[in-house]
Amino acid sequence: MSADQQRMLARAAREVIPGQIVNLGIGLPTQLFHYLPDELEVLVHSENGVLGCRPRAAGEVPDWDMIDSGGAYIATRPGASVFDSAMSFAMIRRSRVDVTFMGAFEVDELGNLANWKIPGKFSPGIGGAMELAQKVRRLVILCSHNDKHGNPKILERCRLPLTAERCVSRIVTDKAVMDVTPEGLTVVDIAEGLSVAELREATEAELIVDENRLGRF
Amino acid sequence: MSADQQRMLARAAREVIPGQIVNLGIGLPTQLFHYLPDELEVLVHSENGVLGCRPRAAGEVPDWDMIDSGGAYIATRPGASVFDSAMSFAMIRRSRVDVTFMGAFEVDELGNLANWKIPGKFSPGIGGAMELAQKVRRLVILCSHNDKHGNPKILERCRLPLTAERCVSRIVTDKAVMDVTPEGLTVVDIAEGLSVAELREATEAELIVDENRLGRF
Amino acid sequence: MTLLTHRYRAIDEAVAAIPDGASIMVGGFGSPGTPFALIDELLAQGQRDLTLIKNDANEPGIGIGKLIEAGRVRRLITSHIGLNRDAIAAMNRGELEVTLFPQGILAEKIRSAGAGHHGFLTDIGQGTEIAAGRREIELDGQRWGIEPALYADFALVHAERADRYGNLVYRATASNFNPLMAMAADTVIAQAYRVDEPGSLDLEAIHTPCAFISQVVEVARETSDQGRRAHVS
Amino acid sequence: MTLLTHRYRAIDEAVAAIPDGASIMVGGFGSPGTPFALIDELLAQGQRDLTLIKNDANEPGIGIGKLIEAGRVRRLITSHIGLNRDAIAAMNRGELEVTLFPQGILAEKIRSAGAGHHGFLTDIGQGTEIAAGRREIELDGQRWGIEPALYADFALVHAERADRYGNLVYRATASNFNPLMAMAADTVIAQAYRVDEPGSLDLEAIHTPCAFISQVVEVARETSDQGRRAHVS
Repeated sequence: MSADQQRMLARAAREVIPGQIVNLGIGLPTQLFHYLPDELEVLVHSENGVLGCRPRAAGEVPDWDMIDSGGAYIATRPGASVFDSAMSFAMIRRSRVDVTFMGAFEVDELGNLANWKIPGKFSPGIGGAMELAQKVRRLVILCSHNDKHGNPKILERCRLPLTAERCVSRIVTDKAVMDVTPEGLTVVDIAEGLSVAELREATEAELIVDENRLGRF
Repeated sequence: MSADQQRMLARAAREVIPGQIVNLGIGLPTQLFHYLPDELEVLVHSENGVLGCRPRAAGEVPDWDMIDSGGAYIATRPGASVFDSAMSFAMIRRSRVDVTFMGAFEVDELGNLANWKIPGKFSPGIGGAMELAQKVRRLVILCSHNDKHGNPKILERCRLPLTAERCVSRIVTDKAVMDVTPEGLTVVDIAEGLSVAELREATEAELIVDENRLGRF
Repeated sequence: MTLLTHRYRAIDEAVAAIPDGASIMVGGFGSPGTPFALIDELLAQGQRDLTLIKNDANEPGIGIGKLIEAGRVRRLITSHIGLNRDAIAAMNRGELEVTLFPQGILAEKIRSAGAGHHGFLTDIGQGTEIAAGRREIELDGQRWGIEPALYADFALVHAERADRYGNLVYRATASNFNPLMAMAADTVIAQAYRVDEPGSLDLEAIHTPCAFISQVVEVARETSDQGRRAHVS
Repeated sequence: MTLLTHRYRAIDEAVAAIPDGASIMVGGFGSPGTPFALIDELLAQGQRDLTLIKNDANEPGIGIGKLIEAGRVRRLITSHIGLNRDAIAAMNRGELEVTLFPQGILAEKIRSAGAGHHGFLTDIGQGTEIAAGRREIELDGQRWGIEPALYADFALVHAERADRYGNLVYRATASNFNPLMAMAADTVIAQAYRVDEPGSLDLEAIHTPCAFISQVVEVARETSDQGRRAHVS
């Protein structure tokens, strides 16, 4: 994992309040696992049917029946439960998950999210992302600020098929932490060593910045 | 219990095949319990959430958490399970109950059943009867042939609000066993000592009788 | 939702969150699974003008029978009240508005809300007075009744065991409507005979995961009306 | 339904009931809960032109991946096939018709059939291409999508333990779609690592009551693909 990613994860972990129920999407968000120590009393939900996941300890033998939704062999913490897929998505649709972290292809000023399909190139199915994005109490996006070609992922309007409309609360990237507000995307924190001008340059969406209130991470 | 009722119950018990799942309605049908010995491997379903009921043995201490849908304290046999009301009625609606026995206010030639409401006099709610009557694979009615005033309960057409349309397969009364067929009500068995003329006199519905094939019970 | 760390409460504090006029789902089929202690606390605190949703009306003098007798229930949504003559009398006097559904339909209306749906399509009751006036839709060449989901502000549920996050285990036929109501109501208060530390319950044996529970209280088995029924056979 | 006394069968006999062209629900989310032994038997027996309903396509070379590679699957109804490049390739070549639903919608379409309904009302996906063309209805001032129930001729499910009546207990995250499919299909074949006499399972710990099961077979843990996944992290 890169230093940027580690910095993003450490910042994202601060979004979690002890006692919450948290869902971690496939990819980078899954790694947040390692930033949530047992004493936080946080229960990690995975939509394949488990509440209270933790990463396997070093040397802990895998249990072939115990995976998370990304297919990794996991373990459980005290207070955990297992259940079927209907129960798992009932929790999601009833907004019993306090906060979900997800990756993104694109996010926009309105909080629209696209992270499941690139027409003609990538369409393996949406899995559980749509219901999580639409129904979670708080959706935090964890993604690189720009794609591998340097194109912005934080857009004025998403161009790819949406996962859900107006669903995102906060975006954590390697360059900034931004809130979706009625006024637009408001920058909360900016990466150490990055100027606001550089951030704007890397972003398609308009950014609202109050330099006096800007945090660093 | 009267001798007539005991004779009806013994006759009705012959409707059960070893290995079946059976539901027993409130009232007289519940007593069928005592006619289904353990070695039959029959599982009795009760819609409050148990499959595999048996009557409490003499002197067996009641378990306050274990009742049937009529409120009697019951026990369970090997192979029993307990579950919630949604699961219980899923079994019923998916026709996983092989045979149900129910009482009746009125039954008619078409197999229509009325057993839940007497407008202006009795309307405590339908409970689970409607779904059982509508969805069970085989519905056997167990009731007195005439009401306490001597009026027939086996009618040409039900006059009370229906529990379900065209749901009854067989009717067992103190006077006869009758099948609902496309041709009408066909008498299978007649009570010992009763003439066909007496049976017709006690019945509003037309009865099809083949004296050569008539059983006695 | 209440944080996991803040769910284990005193019974008076948990029930005090319920205002006058609330809609409340109450678990239980007859006595088993009825949250008698929570109901008694509600009786003591005095909330009124309540809408209750329960399979039945319990029996006279116990459970929600007490609330009905005390005139605290405006409306009851249920499947069968035949074992409570007082409830039937209150209904007949026009003091209690009673809405009746077939039992499995009532269960599924609650489950539908609990699953985050807004209703379901059914053929149950077609051709009977139960379906009279029910909205219908044609699909796949057949007419289906639309049964809307049934929501509530609160649910009071009873479990055998719990942990302080709110994981619940039910016993015998005391499950019935409890797990469905636990999913359906906005705020869910669970009582259990024993509330332990997280980790004390077997993973696979938990019936209601804690995600649905707002408050969990421990109640003494002895002070419950369980087993003190009028009707014993 | 099969009589309780006739449910415990040999695997070849149980699977032989499945004809060409059948629609078959298959339990499992990834490997856990996938009925590998039943799938291998189906592969060996040669049934073709199948419609499979499974959360995912397993991974290349295991589970339903084998059936897809062998050209035995005409259509797959699923939520995500991202871990099976062969299934994606077959889809892109037009050899495999793939119908995709959001995961929780797929689960509920199956559960709706299992509960004896014909569908449900949802707001999931409104405003996205997932809901394009979906029939809608207005209720309580809002538009709701109608998701019809999803039925199947057969279900193949995996359990940890069973009894010979077909009572099932699942383990860890091997539950997933299994209990839903067990309720939804007309004929349900369950495999379990251990099948005991009735009475051997705890009443309250049974996840799928035997009422839903047509056949139950015992399979050896060692011959299963469980734990022999390409993708281990």
